[in-house]
Amino acid sequence: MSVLIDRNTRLIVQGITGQQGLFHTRQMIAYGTNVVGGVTPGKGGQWVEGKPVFDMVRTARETTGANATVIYVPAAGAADAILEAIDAGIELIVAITEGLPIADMMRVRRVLDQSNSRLVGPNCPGLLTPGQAKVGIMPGHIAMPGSVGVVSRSGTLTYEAIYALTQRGIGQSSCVGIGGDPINGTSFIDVLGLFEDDPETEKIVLIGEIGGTDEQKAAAFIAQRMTKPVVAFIAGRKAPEGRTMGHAGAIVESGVGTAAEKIARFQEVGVRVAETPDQIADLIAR
Amino acid sequence: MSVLIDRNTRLIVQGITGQQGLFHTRQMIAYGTNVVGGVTPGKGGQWVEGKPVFDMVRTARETTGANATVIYVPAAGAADAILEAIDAGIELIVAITEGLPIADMMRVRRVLDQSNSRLVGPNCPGLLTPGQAKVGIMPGHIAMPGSVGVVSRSGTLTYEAIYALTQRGIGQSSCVGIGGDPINGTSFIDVLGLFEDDPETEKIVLIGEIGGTDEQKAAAFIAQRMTKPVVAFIAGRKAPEGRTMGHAGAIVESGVGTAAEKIARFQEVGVRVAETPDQIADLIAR
Amino acid sequence: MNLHEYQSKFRFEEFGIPVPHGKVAETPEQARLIAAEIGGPVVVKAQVLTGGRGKAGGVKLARSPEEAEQHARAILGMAIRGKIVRKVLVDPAARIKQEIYLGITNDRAARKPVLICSAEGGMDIEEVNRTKPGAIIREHIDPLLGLRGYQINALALGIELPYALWRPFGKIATGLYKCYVDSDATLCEINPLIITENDELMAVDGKMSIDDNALFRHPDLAALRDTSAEPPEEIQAREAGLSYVKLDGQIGCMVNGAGLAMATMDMTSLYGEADGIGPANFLDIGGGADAETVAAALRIILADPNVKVILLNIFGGITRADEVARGVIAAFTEHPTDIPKVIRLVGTNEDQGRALLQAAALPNMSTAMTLADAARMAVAAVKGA
Amino acid sequence: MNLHEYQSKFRFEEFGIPVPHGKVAETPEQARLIAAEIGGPVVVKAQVLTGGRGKAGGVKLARSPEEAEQHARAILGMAIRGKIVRKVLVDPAARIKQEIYLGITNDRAARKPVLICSAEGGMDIEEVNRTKPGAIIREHIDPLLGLRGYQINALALGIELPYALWRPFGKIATGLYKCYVDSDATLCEINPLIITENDELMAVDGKMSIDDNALFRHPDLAALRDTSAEPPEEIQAREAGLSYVKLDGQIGCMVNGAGLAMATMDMTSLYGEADGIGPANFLDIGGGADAETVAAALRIILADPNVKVILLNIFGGITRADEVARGVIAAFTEHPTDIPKVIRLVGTNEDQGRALLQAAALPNMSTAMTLADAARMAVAAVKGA
Repeated sequence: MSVLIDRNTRLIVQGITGQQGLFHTRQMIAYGTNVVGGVTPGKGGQWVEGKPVFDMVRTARETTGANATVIYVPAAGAADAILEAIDAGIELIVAITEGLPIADMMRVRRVLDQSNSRLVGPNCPGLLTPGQAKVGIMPGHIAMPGSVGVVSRSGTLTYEAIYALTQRGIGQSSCVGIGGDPINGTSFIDVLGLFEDDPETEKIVLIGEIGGTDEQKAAAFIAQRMTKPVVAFIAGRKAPEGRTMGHAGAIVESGVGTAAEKIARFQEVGVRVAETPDQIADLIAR
Repeated sequence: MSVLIDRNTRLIVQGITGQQGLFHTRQMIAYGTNVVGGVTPGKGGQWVEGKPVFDMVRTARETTGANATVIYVPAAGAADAILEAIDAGIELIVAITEGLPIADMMRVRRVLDQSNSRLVGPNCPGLLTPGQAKVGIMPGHIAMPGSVGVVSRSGTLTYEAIYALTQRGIGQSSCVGIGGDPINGTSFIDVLGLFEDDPETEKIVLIGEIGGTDEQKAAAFIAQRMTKPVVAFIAGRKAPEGRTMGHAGAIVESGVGTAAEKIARFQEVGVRVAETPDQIADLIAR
Repeated sequence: MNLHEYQSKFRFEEFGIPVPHGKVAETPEQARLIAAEIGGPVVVKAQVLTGGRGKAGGVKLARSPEEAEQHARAILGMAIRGKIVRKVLVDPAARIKQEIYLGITNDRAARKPVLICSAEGGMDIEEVNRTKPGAIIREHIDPLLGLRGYQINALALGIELPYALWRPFGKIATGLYKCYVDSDATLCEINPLIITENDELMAVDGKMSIDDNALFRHPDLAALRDTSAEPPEEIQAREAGLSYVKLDGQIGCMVNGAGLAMATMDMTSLYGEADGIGPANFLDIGGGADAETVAAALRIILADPNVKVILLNIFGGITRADEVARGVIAAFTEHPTDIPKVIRLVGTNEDQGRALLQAAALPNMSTAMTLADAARMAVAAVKGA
Repeated sequence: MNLHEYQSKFRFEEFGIPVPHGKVAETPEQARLIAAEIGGPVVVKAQVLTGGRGKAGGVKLARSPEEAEQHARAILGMAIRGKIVRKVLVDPAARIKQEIYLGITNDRAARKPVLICSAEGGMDIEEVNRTKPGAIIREHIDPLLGLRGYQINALALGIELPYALWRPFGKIATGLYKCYVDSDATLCEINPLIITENDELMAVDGKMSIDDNALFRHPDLAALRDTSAEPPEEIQAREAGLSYVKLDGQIGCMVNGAGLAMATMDMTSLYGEADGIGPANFLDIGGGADAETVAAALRIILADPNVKVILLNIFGGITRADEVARGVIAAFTEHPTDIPKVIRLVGTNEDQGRALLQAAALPNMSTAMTLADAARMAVAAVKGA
């Protein structure tokens, strides 16, 4: 068991012929991920790493029966790539691309909410179910199969946590990077719910950051719904006061989002909060 | 019993202080409709015919508990009025206004499809449940309570049919004018389904026109779902060939929509089709 | 409202669509000067709001300014499907490698705009639809989301467009959709969109229809209306806010509501057919017509010399019967006539309406209670006239 | 990216929002000439990308051109919150009856733009939010549907705007939203939007922030960037595509990923705090950084005289460890230095990366396997330096 992806996931790669897309397609295949094809408009009919390339997600899905896609296209075209995947009815969309304009993501999110697709990201490292499949850019060799679910807003910090767990011999059920953008497809709550329902996941690591209110919502959700223990880490305790977007922004955000506030909320609901990334593994091991 | 409206309907009037809005508010109240208030931006706080006027649908609904609205605002503002009613969560929206730009209605329809509201119209005469309530502009005194459901794309032609039924002593359960615009909120099929499920409706009159494919879809629906007898009338048998919108339009419409075609489809599924409006009542009486 | 080819193409150009840089001539001499300015072969094209222009000889290639003048002389004043040609467009002739069709219209069943594309451009797209439906590619557009890049790719793939042309094709499709939205169009059509011998795309012919209901927010487009080939009664009717179609019969019909007007037409045809009697027109005075509108409608009907009898069929809903009665009285007071009038007035305020008509005591007026009666009386009155 | 007041207001005007017709001066003399041209009282306003301008004396009323010149002389060159004033805006002084606040920003929790309005304009809206939250009206906008008329009515009602001003207010709100969308803004703010003594609305102060991620499609807005008051290392960092914030400590940090960079900052603070040691900067080299980007990052760190130790913390995901190693080697080959370097390199291609670093044998380099070790080693190196 695992969440979101496993060895039965049939993955296509949007942007498969680009530099990043190609590099990570090789890495994903090498890890054992069932990559069934790729999409690059205008390059349909080519073959990459033994996989067929299509011009459109629609045809790729029809031909390969893909149920997941990973997006490596540049920021300017990423929103369109996500919308194309939604339109083609792909169930799981993982967008690695960073730097999407926020206006694009507001529109994408609006469409997503009325669809049957799940988006993970953008600006995320993707998903890893150790020993089964990886979708995205996580370095697979730092993970090992086990029963800890990892969910994170940060990319590289996720690897820290996985690495530390693995070094202590603690395996992971699935690792989910939800991305750090202000508007994304999948929230902490969504993934916590999946882990709660996944019989193979016993404990959960949640890695948050300053800014926004996703961690606070996660704390409320944990109090209400979660039976499995959660260990959290929040990056940015020592961050200098950020440059605000302006006054209206400050009102909307209502001054929330400091590390101290998020840590306090987690502690209030019984979540143990690590002081350093290394401690995450210590707290899980206890 | 009845469909869509009855004596418990709590109606507000959007555009209540306009000439048409005011005239028909009086008519609706005189008929016994439970008008609970009206909306005209900038005129909140006034009273019209003993009913409070609000600046916004949102506040009107909160204050009066309205569950239906009828819209008399001019075409330029009608789409906004419908969207406002959807946004305020009004269950039943009846838009009398004619001449809405088709682009506005495409957007409205898109929003409507994701809402919990039903729109009847635009460019329709509204609804009449004889002896209980009228919403819109139908002349109430031509109708009488009974068991024939009337649904029509045409305004005044609906009155013809009701008038003829009443003159023969045949009463109506509810009369629904769905409007003749190319894109509207409620179709023949929607209303046929409501009549089929309404225990008080025993027979149904359907009045169609040339153009579009709504009647053909209704015929298919009748064949599949309806147990109650339906009598139809189609206006425009002798219409000269319409001026087409252009070639692409002709492809989309695929040459469908002649009176002959619609009549044939109805007859194929056992619907009796009247040759003249007067015959409608004859066929119902049989 | 339909735009001329030249109006459509000039507007397309505002949205970044490449078009030939031609000009409009109203005289043969102007055509010669434009051809000389362009240099090289030109096409002289009748500007007329109807189809079948090519078959009627309204489109001619000219190799010299003199030839352009000759063609313009032949084409100007020509009648194509009853419409007189008053302008020609003189375009530089394009060297065509392939002809594509690209159009946007509303799909009322899908309730969305639809982009239609075909590699079989240049010919009648309805014909293509009949004979090779597979050659037509459709992409429905979410009106809230607009045309997306991947949809353009789908069209380009569908017509097997060379990849090198995807980018310019995408700009044209995007421009056409923006033109469609910004113009409140019901049709924007490029036929043909050509691939030139230099592998460039160009909109060689264009057509636009604008939603009449949206013209209020497009005064610039409303000003483009060409009424020179329209019957004057139709212009009058539109200006008075009436929906009017001229027919061949003798019974001048004035009805409120399109459905009732059609039924009235159907009924007079039904009862009169055997005697060659029928409606002289379709005339819908609309939902909220007041006395002035009704008077305008009567003036238009009375201007038709074929009309032997007038049939007024009003079922009062939003139009109150007393208002209609006042309009009828005002119109007949303005244009007194002995022509037989059959009036049927029911619905809201019908009693007041009938009382007003009775009091006015118009000559040769009879009243009916049902549409069937009214139609029969009108047919009988034509026979008796 | 933030725009100056004058840039924001000039852009607002393009979207039909009435603004005072002022001009920008870079010298006191220019200010005098502009004031003379305007005639009557003017306001001289420091153009600087920070708040607190009024309290710092950066906004002054002048009754004559001479007074305007004097004020400009005082304001130009002034430092406001560390930013030097290089331009003033000279605006005609408005006669104010009421001050309103009107702004649009993104509500990330709601995932929608939100229009914010308050009758308590002219003052700090955050202050209003704290003290009188009820005085703030919010309307969320569906990004696919845009701002609707009834939402504007809701704002006008909420601030009890006189009905006569609803129409012009609606035009301003619509224009502001269009400006927001067309500019890919994250903030468009009018504060105050005034009602003049003649009962007209006017945007007297304005502020815009543009989404940096969307600047690629707005070259006109990108060109408005004013870097005159920015630290040069931040300009360099931005041009190299790096996210960089200068801090007070001694450990120059180069990290991939914002979260890891923050954690690295947190850890060096944690271990160094007791000895007054901490990070010299926040520096995220981003997801796909190549050798060139890494070299640029190192140059920026080395330019900071406070830096005693460099801490590289790279966890290879999309950035491959061998690429990073090449970048590090290239940068230190370009700028050879004896400064202690603590390097932690794990993740994708980590073995190749470490092999390259070993082969390069950089002076004074040590490597760590965990972040904790790396932070401790960096702190120790500062103490030993």
